[in-house]
Amino acid sequence: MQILLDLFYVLIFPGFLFCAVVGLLLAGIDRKIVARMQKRMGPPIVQPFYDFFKLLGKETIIPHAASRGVFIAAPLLGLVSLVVMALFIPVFGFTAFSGVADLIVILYLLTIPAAAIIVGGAASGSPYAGVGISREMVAIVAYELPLIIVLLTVGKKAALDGGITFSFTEIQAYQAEFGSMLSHWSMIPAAVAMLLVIPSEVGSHPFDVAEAETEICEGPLVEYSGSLLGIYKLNHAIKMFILTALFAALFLGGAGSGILIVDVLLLLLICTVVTILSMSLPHAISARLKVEKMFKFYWTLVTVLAVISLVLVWMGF
Amino acid sequence: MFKKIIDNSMAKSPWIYHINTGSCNGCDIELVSVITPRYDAERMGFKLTGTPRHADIVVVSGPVTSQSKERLVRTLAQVPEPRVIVSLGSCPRPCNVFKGSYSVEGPLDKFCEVDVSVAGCTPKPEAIIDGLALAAQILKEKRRQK
Amino acid sequence: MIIANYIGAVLLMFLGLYTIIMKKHLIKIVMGMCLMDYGVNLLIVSIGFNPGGTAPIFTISELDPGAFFVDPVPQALTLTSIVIGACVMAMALSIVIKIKQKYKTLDAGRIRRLNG
Amino acid sequence: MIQHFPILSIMSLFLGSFLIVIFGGKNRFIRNSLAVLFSAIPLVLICCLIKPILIDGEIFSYWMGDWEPVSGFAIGIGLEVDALSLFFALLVVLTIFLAAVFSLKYMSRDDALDKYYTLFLMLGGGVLGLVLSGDLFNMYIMVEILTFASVALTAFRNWGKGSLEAAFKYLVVGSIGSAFILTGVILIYAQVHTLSLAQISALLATEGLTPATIFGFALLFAGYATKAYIVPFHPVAADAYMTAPSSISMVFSGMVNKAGIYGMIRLVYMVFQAMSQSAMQYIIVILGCLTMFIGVTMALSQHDFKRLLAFHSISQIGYVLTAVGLATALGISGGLYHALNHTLFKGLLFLCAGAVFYSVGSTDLDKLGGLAKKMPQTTIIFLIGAFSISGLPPFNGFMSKWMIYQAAYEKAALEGSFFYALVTIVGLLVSVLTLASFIKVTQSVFFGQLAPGCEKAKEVPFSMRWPMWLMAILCVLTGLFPGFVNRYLVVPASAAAIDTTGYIDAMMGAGYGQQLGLSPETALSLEYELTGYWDPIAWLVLFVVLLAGLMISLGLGKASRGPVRRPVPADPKYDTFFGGEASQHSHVGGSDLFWGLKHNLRHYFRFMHSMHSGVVNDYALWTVAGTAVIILFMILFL
Repeated sequence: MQILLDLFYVLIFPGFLFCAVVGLLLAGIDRKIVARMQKRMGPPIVQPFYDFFKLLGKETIIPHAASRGVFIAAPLLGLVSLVVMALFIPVFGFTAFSGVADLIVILYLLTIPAAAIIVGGAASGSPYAGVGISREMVAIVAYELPLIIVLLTVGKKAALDGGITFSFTEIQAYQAEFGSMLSHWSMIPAAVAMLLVIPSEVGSHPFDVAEAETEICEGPLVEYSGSLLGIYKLNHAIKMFILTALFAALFLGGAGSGILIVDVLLLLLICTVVTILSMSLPHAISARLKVEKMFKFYWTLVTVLAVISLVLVWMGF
Repeated sequence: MFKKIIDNSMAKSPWIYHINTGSCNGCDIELVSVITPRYDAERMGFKLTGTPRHADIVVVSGPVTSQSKERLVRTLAQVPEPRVIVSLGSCPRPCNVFKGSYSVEGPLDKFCEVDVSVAGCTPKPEAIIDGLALAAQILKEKRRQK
Repeated sequence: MIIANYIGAVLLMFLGLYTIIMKKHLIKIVMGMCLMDYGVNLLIVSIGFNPGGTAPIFTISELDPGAFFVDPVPQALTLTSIVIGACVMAMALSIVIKIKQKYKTLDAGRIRRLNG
Repeated sequence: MIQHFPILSIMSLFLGSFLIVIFGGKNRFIRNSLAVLFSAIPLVLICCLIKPILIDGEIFSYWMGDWEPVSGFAIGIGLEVDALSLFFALLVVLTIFLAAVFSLKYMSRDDALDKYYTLFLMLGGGVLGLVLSGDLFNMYIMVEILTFASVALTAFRNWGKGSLEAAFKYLVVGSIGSAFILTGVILIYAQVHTLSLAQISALLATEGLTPATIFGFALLFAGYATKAYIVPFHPVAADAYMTAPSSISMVFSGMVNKAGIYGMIRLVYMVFQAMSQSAMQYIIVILGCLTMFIGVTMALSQHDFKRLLAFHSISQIGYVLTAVGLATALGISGGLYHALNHTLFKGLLFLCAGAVFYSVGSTDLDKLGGLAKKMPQTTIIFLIGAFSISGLPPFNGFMSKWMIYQAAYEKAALEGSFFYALVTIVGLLVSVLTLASFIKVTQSVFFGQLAPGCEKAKEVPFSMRWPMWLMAILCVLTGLFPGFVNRYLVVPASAAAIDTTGYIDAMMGAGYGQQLGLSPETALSLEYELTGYWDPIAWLVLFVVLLAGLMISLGLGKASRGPVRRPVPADPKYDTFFGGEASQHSHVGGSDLFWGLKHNLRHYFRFMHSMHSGVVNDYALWTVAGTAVIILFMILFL
């Protein structure tokens, strides 16, 4: 019975099916909102589903220069780690598997999908992919610094007796008791920093230096086609959900209503709002940054925001 | 059912790769205007991609010059099946005013099977959208026949 | 008297370090290493020295609680250290010879293919 | 019988080296079998000691020639094996054995191999003697032996680029370090008139630290730091690891710098018992952070495979040092765990570099490329090693780094010190940079287009592959079963590191410490509570379930789509997309990667490049200056 329940967790509810559907929907909402902001009609909200299923029906070409095994395994690896992450991130009071992972684990798991893109791109043997993975790696280094600081800030803030915690359960418990993190003014800079980190972690528009289709032919994905490309697109969508849900868990958590369905709907609402704020808005209003500008942006402005929060929290505010 | 979903998705998410084989740039500008807010082809799922590996519809503009012939053939080969080839403007098929030039190898039909031809010098954006929509339907048919 | 030993030992060590750091000639650098070794050896024997003590050579019958002799342990340590020093010198000089054959120079400033 | 095992294992390595001198010159078979035999004996002997020492918690003391202490004074030379010693000894014998096996084929194209194995076994004997010794001067002798052997082995391939100059630099800096150790030993001897570690520890604890002992301690600390190659003593390590044969580089990073770390742990925790002072913690943590940051940033700008790995070695030692310097139970455990992991994955990576060198003949990142198609197994092994060192879960590097971050951040909360919070941030950042530089290697050696000159590359023979596979499997196992490793290896070793009284009593007779007025309880408790969760097994099960599900769904998907076809040669469809041009060799090499990062940090990189000038005088200067700073700091604040 327990095994069946676990399988249900893994494959259906917080796991694969749920986060795939929600992720694709979020991607659709993002595209629609951006289109509306640019006074366009925009594609239907289910457009990412069409894209994904179409890619499943296309031919998959594996070029000569590619290392076949790694080329095929890389997108699957990214997908698996994303689904695993979805199981660890709490939906208010509910977690599928509690007590098996914490903030630092999530931080490292988040690098796996990016590493999957990089390794897959490298394995495809294209020079465009070479440039792309170089940019992707610089992007990772750029956003990882503020992300680390934000997570440590939350870990310090959520501990009750002057200690620290990395556990999601305790972070939720803290927010249930003292109100969500966002209601503490010292955490607001960290929240803003996190909002700025999300688009580059997802690879959304102003920060999609790695997949710049107009300059380097989609970068690491240049040689991917068919279902493998579809899995990458799915990864991209799931990542949107994971990161917005992470934001919700870190900054807008709490006890929730106690009814799972209501909690999930609330989470979806938060995810949508965060998506619009952190991804659609920058996408619609700004052009793609150059990679060195992006690096500078994250290591100066965003890091400073995160550090302000960290210092405030350490001073006891 | 799975198969049917895929078939239907084919027509609703055609991604375009654009090859210029010596065009005067007129058609290219018109193609770009198709995805601007005024005409907004994205509402039908059209999207410009950066690599032939991702493409469903290949849009070829310009008479096929001897310089671009080899590149055209190679790039077309790299597009995964099922694929649809659209000739844009008057140049690719009848070679327009460039016919007979020493450097024109056209027409495009010599190198591949053209599914849709949008005529005009340059074609209006509405015509291009019409042609692309037709191409999307052909894509679905090709998928179904396979 | 013994203080002169200490001063001498420290001077030798610093002279050795100075030579290693400032001199660009490889042979001189090896000489600096030697000097440093000698300084340390001098320090060791000086530490074991008791003014007025006899040599620490006794048979069991001669050994009585009142015997006053220099500490034998540092002398043993010095011997070991000298042997090691000699080995290291031999190794250093043989490497210097090979470097001369290969690089055609003994200038430390030019023997820097591995950098950065 | 079993109490003779430590000395026998040391002696078998030295004996093997002498026997190879005598018998190994003529016959290849005798030489190889002697080398493998005499590196396998210590492995067996040390493994026999696991049960009594690591599990039952005994401490073995062994007086050479039965010269036991007379009226509370250690007059003989002693071996003392506690769990900490045995932990490092296990790393040593494992590394020695695997490196010996790997060498059989890897070195088979060189001549004068009897000298190679002689020096090789001598190096192993030196390190093993160092970690098992209970005598301060004996430790110095072993340091000298290992320095001597490593210098000779660095210069072994003297036809290679720069191996002679690397050996010379190594020798100069190494002998400065050895001279500092010897001076320190003799200064301590002048104060306490004994060389036994246990007795020094007892006497210093009762008499307290005088300026002279602090001076001696600082010299010893700096000397062993030179052997561990922490910043600023590190540039020679990069040169030596790069130019030595790969099997030797593995030995260097697997055990020689661990010997330095062992010496430092032994000194600061046990002999001088200085870790309770916050000044001592600060200097070790600062040195550790500098080491890991400078190491990893230097690695980012390298364009030689082995030199890059060498700088990573330095950087990972920084992690170990930082963790050890935190002086909390979790910190020591994390540090020792990381030392174990570092031996495994760095040995693995050096062996991969060796395999690449064996089949291509170069380790220059700009000349290699696309080897994944020629050497698939090596590629997989390399990826395991690279993911382990970058700390991706569920590999072993993650586990130890995770413990280190928690220890550092907990320490920060415990002391209310913002400094340790910064240490945590630096640690996490360095981990990302590590990933970055391994991406660079992955791209420029194994993936991308096949470089000209690599066409003839073949997979390495089985005798080279199985040590690599063994280490790769160990990497995965130590990552998957951290509870087991912690319980049987790491926690006993960290308990031994702080159990001074037990160590003294085992050597000098029970109750020796109390007679001198030492209190029996240890300074730290080993009970620690993790502030987070991580259960690799649950994760692995999920992973397998998901992967299986995905495979099945992909298989179902195939039915509707037709199979994924194998590439057909000469069909342009399967060529790399070049914007329509014909496929040609256009590989993005290692030094072209990470432009944005390098551009933004160009001043830093330029400064670092000029610091690592390659001139031996400069390196000697960094060594002396670093020592001077350490001495000054300790005299002022200790």
